[in-house]
Amino acid sequence: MTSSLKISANDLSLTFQTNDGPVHALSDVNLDIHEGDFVSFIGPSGCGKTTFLRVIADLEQPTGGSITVNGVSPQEARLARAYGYVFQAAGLYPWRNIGGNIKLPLEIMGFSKSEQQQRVTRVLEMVDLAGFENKFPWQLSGGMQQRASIARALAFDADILLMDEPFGALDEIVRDHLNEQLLELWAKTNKTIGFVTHSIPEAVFLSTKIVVMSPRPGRVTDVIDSPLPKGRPLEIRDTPEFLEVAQRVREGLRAGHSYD
Amino acid sequence: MTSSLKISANDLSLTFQTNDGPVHALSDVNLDIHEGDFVSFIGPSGCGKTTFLRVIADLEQPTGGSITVNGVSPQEARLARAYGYVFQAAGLYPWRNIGGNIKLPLEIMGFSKSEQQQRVTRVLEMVDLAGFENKFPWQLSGGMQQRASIARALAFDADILLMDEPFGALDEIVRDHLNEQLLELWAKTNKTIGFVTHSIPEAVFLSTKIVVMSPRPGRVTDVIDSPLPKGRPLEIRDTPEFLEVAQRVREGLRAGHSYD
Amino acid sequence: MRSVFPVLTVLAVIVGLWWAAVAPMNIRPALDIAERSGVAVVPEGSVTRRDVSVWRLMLDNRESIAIGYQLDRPRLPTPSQVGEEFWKTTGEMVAKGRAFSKRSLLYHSWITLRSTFWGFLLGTTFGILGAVAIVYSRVTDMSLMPWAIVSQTIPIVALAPMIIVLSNQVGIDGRGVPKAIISAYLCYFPVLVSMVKGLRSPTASELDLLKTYNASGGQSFWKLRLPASVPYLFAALKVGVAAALVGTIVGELPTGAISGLGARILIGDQFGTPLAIWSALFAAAILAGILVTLIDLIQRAVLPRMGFRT
Amino acid sequence: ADDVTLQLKWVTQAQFAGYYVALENGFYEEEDLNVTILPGGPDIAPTQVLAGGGADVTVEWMPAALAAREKGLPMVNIAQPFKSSGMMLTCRKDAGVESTDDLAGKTLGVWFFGNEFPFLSWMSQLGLSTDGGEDGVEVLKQGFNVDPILNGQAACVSTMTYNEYWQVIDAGLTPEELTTFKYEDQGVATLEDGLYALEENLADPAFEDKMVRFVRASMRGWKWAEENPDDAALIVLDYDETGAQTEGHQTRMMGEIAKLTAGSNGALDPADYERTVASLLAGDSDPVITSAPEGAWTHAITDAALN
Amino acid sequence: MSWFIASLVFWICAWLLNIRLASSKASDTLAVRIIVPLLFGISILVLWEGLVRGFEVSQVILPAPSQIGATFAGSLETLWVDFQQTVLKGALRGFAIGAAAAFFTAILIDRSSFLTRGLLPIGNFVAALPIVGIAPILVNWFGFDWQSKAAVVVVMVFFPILVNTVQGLREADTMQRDLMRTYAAGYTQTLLKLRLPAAMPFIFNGLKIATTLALIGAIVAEYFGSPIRGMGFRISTGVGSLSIDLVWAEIAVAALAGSAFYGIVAFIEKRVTFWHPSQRG
Ligand SMILES: Nc1ncnc2c1ncn2[C@@H]1O[C@H](COP(=O)(O)OP(=O)(O)OP(=O)(O)O)[C@@H](O)[C@H]1O
Ligand SMILES: Nc1ncnc2c1ncn2[C@@H]1O[C@H](COP(=O)(O)OP(=O)(O)OP(=O)(O)O)[C@@H](O)[C@H]1O
Ligand SMILES: Cc1ncc(C[n+]2csc(CCO)c2C)c(N)n1
Ligand SMILES: [Mg+2]
Ligand SMILES: [Mg+2]
Repeated sequence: MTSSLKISANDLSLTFQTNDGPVHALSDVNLDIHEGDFVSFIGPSGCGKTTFLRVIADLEQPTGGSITVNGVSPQEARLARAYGYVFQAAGLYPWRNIGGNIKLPLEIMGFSKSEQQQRVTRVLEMVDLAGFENKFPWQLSGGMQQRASIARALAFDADILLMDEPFGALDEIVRDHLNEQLLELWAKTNKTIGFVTHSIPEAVFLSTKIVVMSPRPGRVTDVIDSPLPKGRPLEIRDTPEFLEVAQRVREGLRAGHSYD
Repeated sequence: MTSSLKISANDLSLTFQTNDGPVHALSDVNLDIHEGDFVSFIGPSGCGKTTFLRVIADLEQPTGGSITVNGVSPQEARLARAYGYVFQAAGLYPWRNIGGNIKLPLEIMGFSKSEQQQRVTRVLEMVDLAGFENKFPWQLSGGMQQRASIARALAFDADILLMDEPFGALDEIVRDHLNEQLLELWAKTNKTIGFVTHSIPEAVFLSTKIVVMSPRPGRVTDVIDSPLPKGRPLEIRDTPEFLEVAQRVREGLRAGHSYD
Repeated sequence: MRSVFPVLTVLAVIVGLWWAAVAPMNIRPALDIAERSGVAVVPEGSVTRRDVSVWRLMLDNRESIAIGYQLDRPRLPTPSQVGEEFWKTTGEMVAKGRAFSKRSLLYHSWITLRSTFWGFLLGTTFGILGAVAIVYSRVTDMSLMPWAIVSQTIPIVALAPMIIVLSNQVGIDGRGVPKAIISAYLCYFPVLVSMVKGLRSPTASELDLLKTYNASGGQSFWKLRLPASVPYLFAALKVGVAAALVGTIVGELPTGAISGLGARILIGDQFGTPLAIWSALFAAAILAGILVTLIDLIQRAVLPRMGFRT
Repeated sequence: ADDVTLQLKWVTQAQFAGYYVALENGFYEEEDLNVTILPGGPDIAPTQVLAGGGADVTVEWMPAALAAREKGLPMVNIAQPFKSSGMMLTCRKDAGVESTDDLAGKTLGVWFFGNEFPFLSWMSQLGLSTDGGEDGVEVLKQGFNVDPILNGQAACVSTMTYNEYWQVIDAGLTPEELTTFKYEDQGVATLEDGLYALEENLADPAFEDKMVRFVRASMRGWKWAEENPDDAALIVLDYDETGAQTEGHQTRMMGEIAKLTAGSNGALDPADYERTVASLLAGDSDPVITSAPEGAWTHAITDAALN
Repeated sequence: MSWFIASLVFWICAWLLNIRLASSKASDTLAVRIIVPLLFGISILVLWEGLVRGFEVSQVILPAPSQIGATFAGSLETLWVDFQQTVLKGALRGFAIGAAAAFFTAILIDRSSFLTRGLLPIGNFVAALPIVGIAPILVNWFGFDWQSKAAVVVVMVFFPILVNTVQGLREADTMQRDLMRTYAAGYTQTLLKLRLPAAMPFIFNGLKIATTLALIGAIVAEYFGSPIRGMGFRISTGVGSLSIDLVWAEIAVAALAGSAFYGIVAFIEKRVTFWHPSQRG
């Protein structure tokens, strides 16, 4: 953990004003994320995972505390195009083919046509979708769509990748496969990744740091630095180290959970 | 396994005729399910899990082989109201409140008003939803909706409970909790349960029998009788027996899986 | 495709019912004619017959029923009479090389079509611009939307004569412009409603995605909102073009239009030539069919090319 | 050439033959006028078009013009090509109408839109209420055709001698089966089809001069039409854009119209005017106009045009 | 001219006020939701008044709102008679008959997939036709009184409601239907407990479209013959006798009646389809 500080939240709070009164989506969150970290956020529904990611990406304004990204405010970081954001559903535009979808951010950021094409080819290879450039999203399976959406986030050189339950809708086998690919990609690019998930094994398998959150009000209840090595075969999930981390996460979760 | 035969499929096949040619959703499936069994169906997307459950419930007509339920045809069993079916999405009618939704089958089957009320109260308690009778579905969380939908299937005395990925949309913690409740319920009522899932731990945790399926054409590749005892605390999932069964399921799955 | 047979069957049944209905509908004038030509009719006298049911009349005067199928001014013409009249004012005109003579329905359809086109263009333009304003400005949304609904409850026919006079006042003569205005008035609303829906159809996360790219307002309009609204646009255009046609014809009724299908209906009424009304109605129906089909064809060509599944 | 726009009261038909003849035969051109004829229609109010500036001069019936004048629109009669009225009420004998005494309790079809005034004053002179009931008459707003009398919805309908009456005949009813009440015969005739312009426009000498030339050419047209009814009918037919008029119809209509224009050289007969005003003022309860109008006509144009 | 400028100033001020209201914190309250459009409407009226007075537009061409208001207040009796004739007798009865006929036809058609496939395209097509054109024919058939107006309205509202209802009845998704099947529910039970409730949003969509059509149909039909009362009668003859202010008063009645009718249907819709996402927002 000698790498530089990427994201730093200090006593961060966010309260939504709703008709039924205020909702404390985040309260007093303190968290440091370093360059190259793979941070998973896990916690029951409504604990503020999405909200926290959105605050990082300047899609939501905190109501208390402070947060810096790359040493500046989230807004400045967004204007500097620091973020690649992957939403739960692939969120590809149906009227653009896969290539067009990946070009979208590139067009907006004013890359030249030839540069756009180069990058599309490169990232499609990266996510194993070479040859699908001219297909439309609905012609692809859910897993492939999700990979295309990751490719879109990779196409420009955002150095922070934020992923909000990107694999939530996929079945376990496809998910395993994408998890492996994601780790590979992360190893290749050394991006900083923030990753929301509901699945304990997924969180443990992927992350260098697991943030366990709990709702009402949304807060961080545990931050677990994973002792697992960087290179991780799927089989690592049957090792005692893995199970131990998983157990700790599960306990953290159970503690903060309520049923209604 | 001294109990009587509930469902028996012999060389069961089902082929859908589509515009792109025939789809063999099920081919030569042989399976016996006994009274009081808890059978999980697991397998990659498109392997025919849903189709099989639908054939049992007479929602789909097989194109080959034979199947009997309670010794008669699925249609006769359906007309005798043998099934409680729980769909993947809760599928509650939004224009009825929770009580109304649970009363739906009771109204159709001609229960008296007072009997209806009694049963609603009883099943709501069973699934931990007492007090929510007058709420509308959209006012409840996903987990609560799913429980209401289970309550609906329990309200009349169907002796076969068919559940198609009932917990697919829920987070792991809620899922664990519902799994425990489902086991309790099963123990109390001794119903025969058919249960589709994508999650290996879930399948292993719940079932007395795990049916592993594989696609193109949909067929049963493995039937695993679980050695686990009937009473199962959550912790059982960390025992070697559990992991062993899980490993066998995983291998069965991996063998039948393809990626595109 | 699989509904071709049912549709044809239903059409055949409708034509059959229509043909059968001619007898009771026309029995009274038929008996009047028979009586005048000296045939014995039970009961006698057109006024006494008014109290007798048509079924009774048909039973008692079976041999005169046939006359009802050949009336010059039928209350209900037979399908073949309408077809004949339609052919006389279209196909036969073309054959004579007078397709665009004033007696040809093609000419009148063309007049109506022209106003419909301008009304449609005006209406969709306003509808789309209005929708953009409503989607992008909250004040416009709050102040305009309720009035858009109220506007559709105003009987436009009432305004038609005044629209003519007012456009005269500002120096526009001719009936074309007022007709197009009325047509646009009926056309803009469905377009507006549908486009508001369409422009608002992008999900919050689709919009957020662009925000993370720091996209400008214009970029998010052209790259997201507009393409996302295209399927809604086509749905709107189909309703809109039908509404524009209704508008033109309604506009031709009370504005004393002298040409166009609406005028034909009106004149047919004034001169007591029901066949002219019926054939104009058929021409209007065919025109509506062509217009809607045309948009449907464009939609079928455009949407898949844009990646939408239809 | 000076532009003149003429608004007709109704669709292109022989009723307006004079104007079309003048246009076709170049009489307007000879007067250095460039005339546009706007056909009317069921919902075109010539008065309103005049008020809106859509026309310089309009063909209108005097009751409507006087009523408009009372509403504050200063219309002035500048010429009166029609001497007599063609209005009548056509009734079926088999519905029990033989004389005006039989009208009570019957249903009558009447034209509105400014054309109802002669009827209303006639009824009030007969002492018949128009609100229905035993001793009143039930009034229908007649549409644009004579169907109500044909299918028995009304005992009588309004007709013009030159148009709708013949539609009734064409539909198969014979004159013997019908009772007709001509407004002329009933003594309630009002002036029809005069030319009207706005007072303020007439104050302008240039406009006045234009009108003089217009009226002169129009009257030439009318006289030509009276002498050549068949040719006039064909000219009208040429200008009919609806394509719905037929030669037989128009020739017959021209013949009837000629009877109505025959007595007029274009100048308004003040006696006719007085009779019209008296008739309109006559209603006891609800007269069409409340006081005798001032300055509703002028001889200035016809004097200049015809001498 | 100063009238016009003053009204323009008023209009701009109202607009600025609306901008403030719409972006204020209270912008979601019911009061603001009513005030903003109301203010907008009033400012249009003021602009109209200013325009008419400023440019001295003749009252036989465009009367000022104030004058229309005065005429309205002065002719309440006439307006009431016309309202009864056109709205209560013609439009509402036609609407009720047409809606009921369409509804039951839809249920009949729905039982046979052959009929559905045969009639639905035709229904869709007819719904797009300029049906007002048949008004003269129906006046000829059904006489001059309200019956012919109601008949026009019946035909006009029939197809939109039919098409929407048939589509709505198909709306219940497979899962919801399968559920009924597992209960071995009969046709009527499925219809009453599943398909009709699921169809309600569609049915109301059709009803809402039909409300505006009903009024237009009843009024247009009066152009082709009517007794001497009714809104269409008054409007069509009012222009001829230059009672433009009365015409506008009738237009105001039509707009009020139409909006009220629409509002009532929308209100019932809200109560019946309270569960639908579009109503929950
Ligand atoms: N725009 C908003 N307005 C009001 N409340 C909101 C808003 N967005 C989120 N919330 C509330 O804030 C809390 C945290 O929401 P958030 O979406 O961050 O949860 P989450 O952890 O992502 O949950 P999930 O796992 O269901 O996605 C929830 O109670 C939610 O209802
Ligand atoms: N009604 C249908 N018509 C045609 N093909 C169908 C139909 N229903 C299912 N299929 C096909 O049959 C196969 C089996 O489908 P089924 O829904 O049973 O799979 P599944 O195992 O439930 O998958 P999943 O996990 O995605 O729910 C698939 O290839 C599917 O596309
Ligand atoms: C709605 C309607 N209003 C008035 C007339 C009367 N009208 C004006 S000019 C003219 C002469 C031509 O027939 C007639 C009859 C009508 N026919 N229809
Ligand atoms: Mg979330
Ligand atoms: Mg399935």
